[in-house]
Amino acid sequence: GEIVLNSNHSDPAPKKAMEDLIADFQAAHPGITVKWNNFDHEGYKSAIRNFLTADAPDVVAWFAGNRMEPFVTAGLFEDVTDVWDANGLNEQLKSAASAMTIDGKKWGVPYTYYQWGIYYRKDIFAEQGIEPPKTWAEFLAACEKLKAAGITPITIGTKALWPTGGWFDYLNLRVNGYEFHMELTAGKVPYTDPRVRATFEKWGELVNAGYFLESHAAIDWQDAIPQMVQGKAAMYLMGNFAVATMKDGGLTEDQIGFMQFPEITPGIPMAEDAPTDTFHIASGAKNKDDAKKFLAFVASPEAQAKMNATLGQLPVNNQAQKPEDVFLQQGFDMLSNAYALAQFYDRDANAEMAKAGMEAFQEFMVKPDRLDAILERLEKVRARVYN
Amino acid sequence: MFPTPIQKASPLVRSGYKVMLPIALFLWLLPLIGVALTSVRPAGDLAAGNYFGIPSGFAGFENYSAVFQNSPIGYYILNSFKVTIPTVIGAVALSCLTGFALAVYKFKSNLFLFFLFVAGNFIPFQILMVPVRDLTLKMGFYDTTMGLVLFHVAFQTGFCTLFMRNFIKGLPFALIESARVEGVSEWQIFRHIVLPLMRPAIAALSVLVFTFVWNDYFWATVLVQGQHAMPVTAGLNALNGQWVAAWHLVSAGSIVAALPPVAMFFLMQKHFIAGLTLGATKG
Amino acid sequence: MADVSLRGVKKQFGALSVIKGVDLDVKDGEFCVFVGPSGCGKSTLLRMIAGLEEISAGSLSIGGKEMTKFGPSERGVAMVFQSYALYPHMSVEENIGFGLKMTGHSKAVIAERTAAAAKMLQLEPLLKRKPGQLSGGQRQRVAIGRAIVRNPEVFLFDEPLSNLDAALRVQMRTELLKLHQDLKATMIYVTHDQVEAMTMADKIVVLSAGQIEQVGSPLELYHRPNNLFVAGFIGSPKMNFLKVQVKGEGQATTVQLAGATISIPTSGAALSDGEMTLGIRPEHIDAGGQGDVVIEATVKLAEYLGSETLFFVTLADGSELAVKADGLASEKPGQTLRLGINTKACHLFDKDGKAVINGDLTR
Amino acid sequence: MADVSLRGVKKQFGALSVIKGVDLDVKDGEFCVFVGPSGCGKSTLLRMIAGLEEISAGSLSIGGKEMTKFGPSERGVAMVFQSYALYPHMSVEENIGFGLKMTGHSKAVIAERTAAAAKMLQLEPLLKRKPGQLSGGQRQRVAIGRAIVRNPEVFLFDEPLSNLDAALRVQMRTELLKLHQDLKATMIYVTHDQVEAMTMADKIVVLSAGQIEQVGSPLELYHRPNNLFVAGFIGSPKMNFLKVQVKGEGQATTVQLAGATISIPTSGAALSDGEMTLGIRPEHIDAGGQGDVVIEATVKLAEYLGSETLFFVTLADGSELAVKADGLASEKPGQTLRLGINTKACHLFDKDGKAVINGDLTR
Amino acid sequence: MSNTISAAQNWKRNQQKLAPWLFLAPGMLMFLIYVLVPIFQSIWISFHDWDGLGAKEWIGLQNYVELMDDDTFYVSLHNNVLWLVLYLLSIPAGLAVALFLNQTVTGIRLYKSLFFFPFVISQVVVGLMFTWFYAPNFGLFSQSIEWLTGTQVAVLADERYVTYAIIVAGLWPQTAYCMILYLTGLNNINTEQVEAARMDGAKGFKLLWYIILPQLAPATFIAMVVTVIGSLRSFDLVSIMTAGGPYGSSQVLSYFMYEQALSEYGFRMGYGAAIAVVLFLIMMVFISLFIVRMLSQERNA
Ligand SMILES: Nc1ncnc2c1ncn2[C@@H]1O[C@H](COP(=O)(O)OP(=O)(O)OP(=O)(O)O)[C@@H](O)[C@H]1O
Ligand SMILES: Nc1ncnc2c1ncn2[C@@H]1O[C@H](COP(=O)(O)OP(=O)(O)OP(=O)(O)O)[C@@H](O)[C@H]1O
Ligand SMILES: [Mg+2]
Ligand SMILES: [Mg+2]
Repeated sequence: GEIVLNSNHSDPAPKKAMEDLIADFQAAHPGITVKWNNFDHEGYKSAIRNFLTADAPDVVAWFAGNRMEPFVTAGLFEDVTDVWDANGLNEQLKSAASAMTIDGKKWGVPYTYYQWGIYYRKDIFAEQGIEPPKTWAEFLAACEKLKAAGITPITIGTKALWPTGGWFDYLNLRVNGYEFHMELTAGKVPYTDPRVRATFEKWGELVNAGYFLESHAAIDWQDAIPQMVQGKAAMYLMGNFAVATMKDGGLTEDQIGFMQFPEITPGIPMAEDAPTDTFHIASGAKNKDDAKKFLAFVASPEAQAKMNATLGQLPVNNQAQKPEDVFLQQGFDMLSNAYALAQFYDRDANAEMAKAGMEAFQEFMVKPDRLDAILERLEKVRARVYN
Repeated sequence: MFPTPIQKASPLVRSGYKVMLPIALFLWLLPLIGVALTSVRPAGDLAAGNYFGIPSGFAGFENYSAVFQNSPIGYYILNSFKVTIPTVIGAVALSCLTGFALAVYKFKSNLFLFFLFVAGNFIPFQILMVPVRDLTLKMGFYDTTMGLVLFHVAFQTGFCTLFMRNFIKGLPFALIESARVEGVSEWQIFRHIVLPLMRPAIAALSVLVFTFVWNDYFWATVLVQGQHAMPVTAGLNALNGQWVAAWHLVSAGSIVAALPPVAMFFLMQKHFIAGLTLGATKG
Repeated sequence: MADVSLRGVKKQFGALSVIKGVDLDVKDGEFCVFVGPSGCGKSTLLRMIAGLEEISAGSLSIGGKEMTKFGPSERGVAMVFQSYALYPHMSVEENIGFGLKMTGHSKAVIAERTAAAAKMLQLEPLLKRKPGQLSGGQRQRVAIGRAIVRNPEVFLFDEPLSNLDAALRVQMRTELLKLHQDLKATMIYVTHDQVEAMTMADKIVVLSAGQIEQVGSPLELYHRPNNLFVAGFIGSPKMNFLKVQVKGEGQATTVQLAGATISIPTSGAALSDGEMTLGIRPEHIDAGGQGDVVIEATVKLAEYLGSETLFFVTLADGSELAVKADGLASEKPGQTLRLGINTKACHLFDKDGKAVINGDLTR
Repeated sequence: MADVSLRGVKKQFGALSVIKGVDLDVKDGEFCVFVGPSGCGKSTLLRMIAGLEEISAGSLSIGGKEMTKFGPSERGVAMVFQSYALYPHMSVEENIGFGLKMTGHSKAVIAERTAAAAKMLQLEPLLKRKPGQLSGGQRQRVAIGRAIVRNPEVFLFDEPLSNLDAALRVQMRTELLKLHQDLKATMIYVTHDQVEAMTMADKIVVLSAGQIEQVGSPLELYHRPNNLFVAGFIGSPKMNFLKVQVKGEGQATTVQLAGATISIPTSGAALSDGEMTLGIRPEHIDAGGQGDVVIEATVKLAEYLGSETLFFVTLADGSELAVKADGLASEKPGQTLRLGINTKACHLFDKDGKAVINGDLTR
Repeated sequence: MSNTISAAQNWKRNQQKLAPWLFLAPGMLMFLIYVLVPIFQSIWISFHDWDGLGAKEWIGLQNYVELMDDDTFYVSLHNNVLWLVLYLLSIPAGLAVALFLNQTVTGIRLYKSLFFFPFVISQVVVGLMFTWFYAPNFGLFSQSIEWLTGTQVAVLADERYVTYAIIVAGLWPQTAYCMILYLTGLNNINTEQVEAARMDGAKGFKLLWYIILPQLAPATFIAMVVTVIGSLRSFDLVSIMTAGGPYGSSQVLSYFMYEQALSEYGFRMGYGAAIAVVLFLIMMVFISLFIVRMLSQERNA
């Protein structure tokens, strides 16, 4: 039969990965053809709502965690627990299992994720005699030293808002721990809680000291990279995809270093951000049987290995072949040892909340003195959204 | 004539004016010139911080071919044409009919209907957004050029009706009466007498609607999501997300997207301005 | 048979009553001209005959057939508009043939009739031109050609010459009259030009405020106006009107004017004594002092036009008169004129403005 | 002193030469009228005097002062435009006072002069109205008021009455003349209406194709036109022109016309024999057969206007003539008329169109 | 005579009554479906809670109540007023440019077209151009500011300047539009009135103020209409240049509504509709003014 697949792989590398994946799947299942509708990355996020209700395809690409929750509660995704059970995925995809589970059922399969962390200019660190910091104190000291040398310690571009989410996630994970972070993003804790304030206070230390790139609100995340390339900035908290852009900008592998976000509150186990991309079956699918075959195929170690090699990301399947890339290997090691994985602020929190939250983070990074007002506003949104 | 013709001024003022003209134009079009320059800049210039100096070389060919090869902009432009051309035809055709009806016949609700069309022109799109999107979804035209065409036709009909009606009102009514006395039916009057005389209005409206619809961004984002139906304005914004920091590509893409309406404007300038300035000069 | 007959025809525009009950018979083949001041309803009446305006009340028949409810295309009338209303995008040929084409005539018939009309109107060399390339007079002819091809029994014209310059107007006037002789069709013609009305009409209809004031031949109206309105409207310069005291005396009635007594034959009309209006045309007063009665007057203003001289004079009792004299008359303002009045040229109107005595030089 | 004097004035629009050298003196207080066919340059000449068009060559002086290079507001002239050019957004009062306001007069002065002008022109009840609420004649008066308040020495009018209807035109004509008498200012007036020119002018300037054809008083132009152009232009219906053979004979010259011989006194003019043009006005031919020479003619067309009858007749040799007769003349087409020609009314023009003999009835 | 009239005759006689409706039908229908009915639907939806997926839930005025308590709403409203007021600057600016260009020298036609150019370009492109123009570090504007004052300003990232910066981008094409309206207006000015004024001694600014401007009133009116409507419709530029940022400080109602109803983080259709209704009501004030004026014109005509 034919399965219709809607996805958001419009950038060149993901597009290539998908083309290969579909070709391989059709080779493995000669009876099945895949009709693939590829969407613009941003547009897809609203498009999915339309096609799921109006003219449902069989398989859709989406994201794990809270991001899939509205579709699950609206009954638009199909329960695929049987696919997990039948293919031993509970074991193989263990690291992402919790992110795919709602009400004890599995609602899709993950096929890729990637690590977040701090990328830095190795050569500059060496020049300034800085060791990659492991603790908050060391981190502050490193920043101070860089700043004194006329280098912006941390580059960032917050125009698209989401890069601020990374900072909040990590600060909150390190200050208050994974459980608190998940409760907060699930709307169970008020933003006026002193623990949230503590997180912001740590952030404020960086902001007030002027460690962030000055006009960050005007630029996109890519625009922040030339600062690093030109040696005007030294560190960048980003997802692994940033490496490619850095290399494009002219940095060599030797110049780029990767480190885990340093510890803040001692003793709190280190959790990481690792956004996971997934495939789901629409509940309105016409060809669910073949769609399940597709999901099973995507979950397989071979398919994941090949796909992620093209994507430059990490396979979720722990049986898959490890990547060769040094940064991915570092990430693989870090994530394998992580206490837990968060999906990212805008995937863990409800969409409305995420929007308000990230706007607030941006505002905080520009006007840290408005913290009280910001937190109150967030709390107002939380109270409304989660009721 | 006001101001006093420069020919009557002193030679000093006259030559001063002639010098001022190009300078003023240069300043006025500075953003555009900047973008045009950037679009032919080698990528290296940007990295080197040479954003608005003299380009180190001419990379127009590379940049523009890169835009077409590495992005679906060609496809977007095709989509834009697929939306724009049927809209122009549809809106102009419908408004010829409505304009004729409102200009030629006396009936009670005539003015009311006319003002309904006029008012429709000025309402904020946002008030239509949710229901129109819903309607388009239900009809299965969501994410198709057809969905955009239908909406644009309906909406532009309002503006075009205003224009057409006033234009036909300006035609000598005796033409129509004369034909009536000759035994010509109402449809024949429309078809054989009024329609041929509306050619200038049709031309003006076509150019105008073409530009409006080509430049539409809002509805393109509301009614279309996927690449396969996305017109170039929305596409350009999507590409802008992709090409961050690649200003030479963004610039080239912008210029490519702007080209068709600009060409249209320069080819049909008279009609374009006639359409825009409708009503601006008479009481 | 294509006589046009209106019975109690009225027209309302909303609350505004524009035609207030018109009875009129235009005979077959007659050339009938509507005149009247601007806004009196000439065009409206014509358009009602054409079917372009609905008839609010009353009835219209053409050629004996009741037409009140018919649309313009069913009445067998043709209309020539003031603006000619030529279709600017069609050639002369197409303009002339358009009506026939739309009403489903065959190509052959169209070609034949167009050719005939073009020949009659000397339009042959112009057939391929567009209206924009024609002179005013040529356009006028095309408009007539368009009317002719349909062989209408009634032609309607609404000020067809008013857009032409004076010389051309005179020429087209003659052409129209010739056309009327050739076609022998009924023609109804609206104009505000007196000379046109006087020279073209078999019958003039004088309208005022939506009503007919008088119907008659041009010279009838000139010499025997029914009332003050018609008397004042026809003729230029206007007839002089003077308030006078009237006294009957046998076969004549005497009028006191600035000391002089004018005795006007009553021709059998019975009239009561008292105040009346005496009317006399400027051209019927002799500035040379020849006439039944002679009155002295002082020149207030003189206009020497070369071909004639117009005197505006004051009588002994202060009343004012216009007098048309020969171009050689050269009296200056302040000088005295001896005015000769021909009693046969005097009109008398009663208090309601009705003519009681129409002095008529032709009788 | 506000005489206007033009010396060798020329105007070029690019390559087009519109005024080709005009010399003209308008005396202080004179009423001077420009006439001429459309496009001959009347408006252009007037606008050059006003300062609205630059003078390409030549010089202009007003009141003896050289004004060629001065701007329109510095020449002490006022102009009334054909469209009146009232400012539609200002009340009558503001319209009239605007010029004073612009030239920095005090409120009191403006109020006073506006009131005076309004009184003179009977505009007082209308002062608060906008031009849109005025009738044609009232607008005309406001336009004049706007000119008056500035106490100009020269008034310029460009066809000021052409937008009015006939009756109003006659009335405004009189008002303008009265104004001229009251103000005693120099007035230069453009019109295409002959009656206006004849009745209003002290001096008529006949222009043709950018050049002056003749300057003179109205009756001078009517009786003694310098050339064919002026003879044909002044007078309506037009002067009859007939090609004739001329032969000198002592104190007179004889002309052969349709078999008859007309002997015209030369009054001392030396003229050679041969073909010439005989001119005689329709009103100078007597349809009753009275005259120095009598010719028989056949009526081709007759227009009975009541006050007069126009005959278009054919002579024995086929030449055509227009004849103006009394309103009672009732000959029908085809009938024969005996035309009496007064030799004193005959004009002779040579091959170049120059008048050689101007028969003049007034002499 | 028979009493029955044939169908053909019947049609012939009544076609003038029926024809307008037949001519109107297709256009009217489209307009009804896509423009008129949706207005009422939107108002209806604004009384509901609806995420576009499930069923609508009637919540009465709650959306409006929430709106009254929403900071972003007030920011948007404030910005809308800014837009409205500042956008009107395009009218005098357009007039100034028009006066500057209203000459007949060689090549002036081309100059006029080139000055008009910005209006022809899509607002998306205008937005991108100005983003580039304003870009910190390298944008022409930032460079000039740095050269002038010594400090950089990232105008699009600064809540103090961002709205002004976007409005400036909007003024660019709008001024061109007003310019063309005025050029046409100037072209159609009654020359005799200007000449009369010159004879009356009016010159320069006085002439402009007392005679020219009043005559340009129709052009000014149209310019007002399109400018006011345009300012309230401002969506494209905000969307392209800042997406309402930084942190919502350049938000305007039209974009706010879109964001609430359709963006990635939104899908609050009811709330969005409520914003749209507010925007619609504001706009209706201006539309009514416009219609009333047009109506009186029609009546006079
Ligand atoms: N469609 C209409 N609606 C209302 N009133 C009208 C209409 N048409 C004409 N009138 C009025 O009817 C009256 C007669 O108009 P009509 O055009 O018949 O006059 P007219 O005698 O032809 O005048 P003119 O010599 O100026 O052409 C006028 O007062 C006019 O204002
Ligand atoms: N601004 C101009 N540019 C070029 N030619 C012009 C201009 N103004 C007038 N003309 C030409 O100059 C000639 C004289 O024009 P003018 O208006 O003076 O004629 P007129 O005698 O007033 O005619 P009318 O009786 O029609 O008003 C015409 O041929 C006209 O076309
Ligand atoms: Mg009329
Ligand atoms: Mg003129």
